[in-house]
Amino acid sequence: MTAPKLRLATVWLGGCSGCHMSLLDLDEWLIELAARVELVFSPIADTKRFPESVDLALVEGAIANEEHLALITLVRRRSRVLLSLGDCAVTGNVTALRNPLGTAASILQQIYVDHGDPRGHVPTGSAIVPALLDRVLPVHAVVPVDCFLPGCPPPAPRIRAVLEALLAGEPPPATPEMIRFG
Amino acid sequence: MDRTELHAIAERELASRAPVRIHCCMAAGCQATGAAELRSRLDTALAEAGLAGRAEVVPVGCLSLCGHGPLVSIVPDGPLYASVRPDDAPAIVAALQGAPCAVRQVDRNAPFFARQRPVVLRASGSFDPERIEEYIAVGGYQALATVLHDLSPAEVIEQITRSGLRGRGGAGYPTGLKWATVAKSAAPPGDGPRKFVVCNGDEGDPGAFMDRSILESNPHLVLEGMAIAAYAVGASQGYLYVRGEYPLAIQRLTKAISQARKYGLLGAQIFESGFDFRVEIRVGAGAFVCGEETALIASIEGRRGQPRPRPPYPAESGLWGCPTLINNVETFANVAPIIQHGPEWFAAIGTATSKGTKVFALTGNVRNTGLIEVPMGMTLREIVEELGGGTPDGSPVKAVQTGGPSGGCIPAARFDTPVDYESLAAAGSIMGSGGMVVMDATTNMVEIARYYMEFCRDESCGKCIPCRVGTVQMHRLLSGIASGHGSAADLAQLEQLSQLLRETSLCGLGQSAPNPVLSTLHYFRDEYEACLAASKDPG
Amino acid sequence: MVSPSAAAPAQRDRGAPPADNRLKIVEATMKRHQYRPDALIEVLHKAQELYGHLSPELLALVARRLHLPPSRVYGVATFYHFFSLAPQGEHTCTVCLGTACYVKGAATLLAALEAASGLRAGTTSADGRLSLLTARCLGACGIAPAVVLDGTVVGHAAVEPLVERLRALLNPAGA
Amino acid sequence: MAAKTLTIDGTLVSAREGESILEAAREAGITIPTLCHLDGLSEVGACRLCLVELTGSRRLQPACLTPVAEGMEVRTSTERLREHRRAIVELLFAERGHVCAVCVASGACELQDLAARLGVTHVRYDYLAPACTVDISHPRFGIDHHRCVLCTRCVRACDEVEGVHTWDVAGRGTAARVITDLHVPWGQATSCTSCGKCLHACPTGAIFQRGSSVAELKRDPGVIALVVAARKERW
Repeated sequence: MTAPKLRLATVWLGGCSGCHMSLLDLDEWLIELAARVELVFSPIADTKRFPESVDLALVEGAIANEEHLALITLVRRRSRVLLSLGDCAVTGNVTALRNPLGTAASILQQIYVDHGDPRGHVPTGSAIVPALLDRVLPVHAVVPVDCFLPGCPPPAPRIRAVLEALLAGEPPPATPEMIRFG
Repeated sequence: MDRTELHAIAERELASRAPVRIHCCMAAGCQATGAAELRSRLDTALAEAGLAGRAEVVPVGCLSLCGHGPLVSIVPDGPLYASVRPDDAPAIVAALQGAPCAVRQVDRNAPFFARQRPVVLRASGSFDPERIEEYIAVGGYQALATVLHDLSPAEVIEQITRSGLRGRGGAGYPTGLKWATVAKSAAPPGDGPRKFVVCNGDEGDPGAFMDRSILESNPHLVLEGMAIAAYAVGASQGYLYVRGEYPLAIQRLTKAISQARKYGLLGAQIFESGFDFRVEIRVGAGAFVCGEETALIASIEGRRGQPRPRPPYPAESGLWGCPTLINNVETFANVAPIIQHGPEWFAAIGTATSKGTKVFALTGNVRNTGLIEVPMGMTLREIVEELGGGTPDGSPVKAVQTGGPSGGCIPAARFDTPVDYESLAAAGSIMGSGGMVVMDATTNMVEIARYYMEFCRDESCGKCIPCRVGTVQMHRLLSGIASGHGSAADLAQLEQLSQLLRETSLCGLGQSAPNPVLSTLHYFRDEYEACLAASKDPG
Repeated sequence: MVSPSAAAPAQRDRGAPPADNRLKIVEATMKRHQYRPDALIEVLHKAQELYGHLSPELLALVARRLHLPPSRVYGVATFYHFFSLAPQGEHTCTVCLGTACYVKGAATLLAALEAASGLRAGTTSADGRLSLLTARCLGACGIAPAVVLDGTVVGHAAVEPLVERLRALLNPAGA
Repeated sequence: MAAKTLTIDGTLVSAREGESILEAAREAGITIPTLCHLDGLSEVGACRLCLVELTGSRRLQPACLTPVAEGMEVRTSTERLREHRRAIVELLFAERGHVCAVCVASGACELQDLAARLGVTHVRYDYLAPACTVDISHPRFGIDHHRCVLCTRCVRACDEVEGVHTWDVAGRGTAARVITDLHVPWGQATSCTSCGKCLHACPTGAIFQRGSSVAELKRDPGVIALVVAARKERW
């Protein structure tokens, strides 16, 4: 009898999806991975709702809007181990470059009016785009995070090293080679 | 100038005095409540009453009870008037001739006065600090004369060592030992003065005004102490660094230096000895960190007041790389009395490890606000409750803060702590320069910790990373907790940063910046936890 | 404020304007210190006392005369809180935020003054009439809370009388 | 000059009198992290990364400024020191805007290296995210204050090696900024000789060559020590 498959989720918040691309760069190892995990939630899977009882959640991206905030709270509640994957999740990174510019309202004003069309206006009213938070935050500033893998994006071999350790129930390697911002 | 001449000046001065003196306090506190106008009204009232010659109005230094100024004292043996309005002048003058007087009087036998032991402040409030003759009349410059005539530099240092005097700036380093180090340190070759004496008058602790008061009330006492120190360590040039916030002190010191020079008490060949000593004033420009001695040196050199790691200590390599003695105002003010009355007399005051007296600025929520000088070893309870008279509305005192942003808050339960260097440190605070702020139940201790951290954040020079950024982070955490947005994790981080700043900051500012946090966490943790319990963002 | 560079040509005229004298005093201060670089802070004190603030022209002049790199003069001038590189208001109101004043309500006092003046602490009104400032500790703790209005210390300061005095200062006619 | 024998992390090390612990350790192959130190420049002891434990001393001492002494026992990498160093590096990352992903110095940055070596996987503190300026008024160089760590290596290189003192620090605390001349745009700083020593001295991507893109920065911090050494040879 084989061990039950580990329930894996990958989450895409305020980021460019580069970390997910890097994950896909694992090429044939993904087939090996598929044999050991069940992908229960991911932008590359079809599920729309974040399921219960997730063993490992890989989170790409920073917390930049209301939707991210709601999702990460749910992810945290339903996941045993949460990994911040890549610089946006770990530091805010490029997504957080807007922080020095001020609050969400002030930034929208600058983008749409001041530096855009002086006769324009800030789009309001529709519920299509989630409201921006005043400050972009790294994931651990919002919910507790169990491990961190920086990099923009983290190269595929580093993602693999972390996953292999976590699948084996060990702490991920913390050698200098594993830590590289940017 | 020699000793005979000094005595002659003193006698002339005493002979010229009117039999009755109306001492009108002209220290900064009383000036701010109308002392200048009062003084001129007293002069007018005296003239109108035809008492000129029989009585005189004398502007004097601090009369101690600053919170109830303007203060007027009738000498000899007359009453002490408090909260005097200019309109009270005629009544005070009339009282000299026996008329009943309704002006508020203060009992000189009250504990606030009776329990003080003035050494440094002995002559404050009894003469006009702007006239050197008055200082000479109360025995001024006699210690310097004695030293130059009768003692070798080594003997002076030996006397200071025997007295047990320790630095009054806060850390309590033995003064005699510091002097001996500077005396022994070889001056580098070069032209001009190669050893220096610096008086640290950059009294930066908020809630402290001992040095201001001493400099305003008795500037010559400090100059005399500096001159004796210079003789002892072999320096010929001194700098007196005074806060820019103290214009009156600067003005009086400037006057005092020029008067002393005129009499040959400063300058070349003092008391016709081979000893030369010149003093220059350097005015601080608003940087708390300049109280740290290496930052002070940088500032005197005209640089950004940034500290540098020690060793080497200034005693070996200070101003322009030369051996430099740096003592605080009150330390220098203790020197002449020690020489005059002997080290044994001094050592008999105080405790086994902390000799002499300490001047405190007693402020905050306390009935008797003012400047006090008490023997070391008096308990906080005696100071706050007996001298201070408790809180104005009689409610219980909650804590007393000593040592400013580098110190801590001691709760009422620990008020049996005696004021000496070791006991205050054991209670989680420091002696500091002498600020003592009384707090009652209305004071929120988390808020006080936040207040001090804001101070340190704004005063951090920015040179070393732990202090520069750590104070910002600690202030954010404290603001969050105080405003009901804190978590248990924030509290843990606060403690982690406290440890970091203590152990890794470059200078005393950063190393001691966590003290108000740690002492309030220690004694008033319940107040932090109450903030967390009320938190809107439980972690 | 007349900048030193603007004042310099006037030096040659007879019946020189006050600005000319100010420059002479700055020069005399530097001379008294034998143009020693360590006199920098003393010289900046004097210059600020005369001009109210330290303009770039003034700083450049001091740097040249004391043989100091301009960046060092600028570094010193911006390190110390006393020095101001921007002109101060005609009137200044400085609230002491020392501990003694703080436990006696200085923060409330400051908030009331901010509300009454419409200024944030540390700023000057657009018309240049008033600067609302804070001090670390004036050492006037005995009469806390203390406020300095145009150089005069006000002890035991209370909100309403202070706001009144501020109004009177700004509208001497009682307008 | 007399030799001194001391122990560093349990290893017996022989050092020249007057040498710093940092130098002695390096010769013995023991790396102590630094940031404000640069070979050829004076020491300021400001970054506090090279703090070490000395037997018999309660205080931690900066290795860069502490001379070796006979019989000294030095510990350079205890858990306490490693934790403090991580915290200091994290404080720096939180102070301004260090975004390695878009930085010219990525791959050649001492701050980035420190994070990796010290095991800084994330920053515990709030990012302060101040709005900083970028000055590209100089024809060859630029400075992005988001990336400045206030190590003052540029200030010292300019003053001590080039000898013109174009750079200094203005303001204080976390509001301090390196400036050129009277805080004029760099391109208008008449004292600047455009020698580029500040560029070589900068540990991060704060000072950069114009026109270089992400991870393209070319510089050689060793140049400063070379110039200083070469200057001692007079003809």
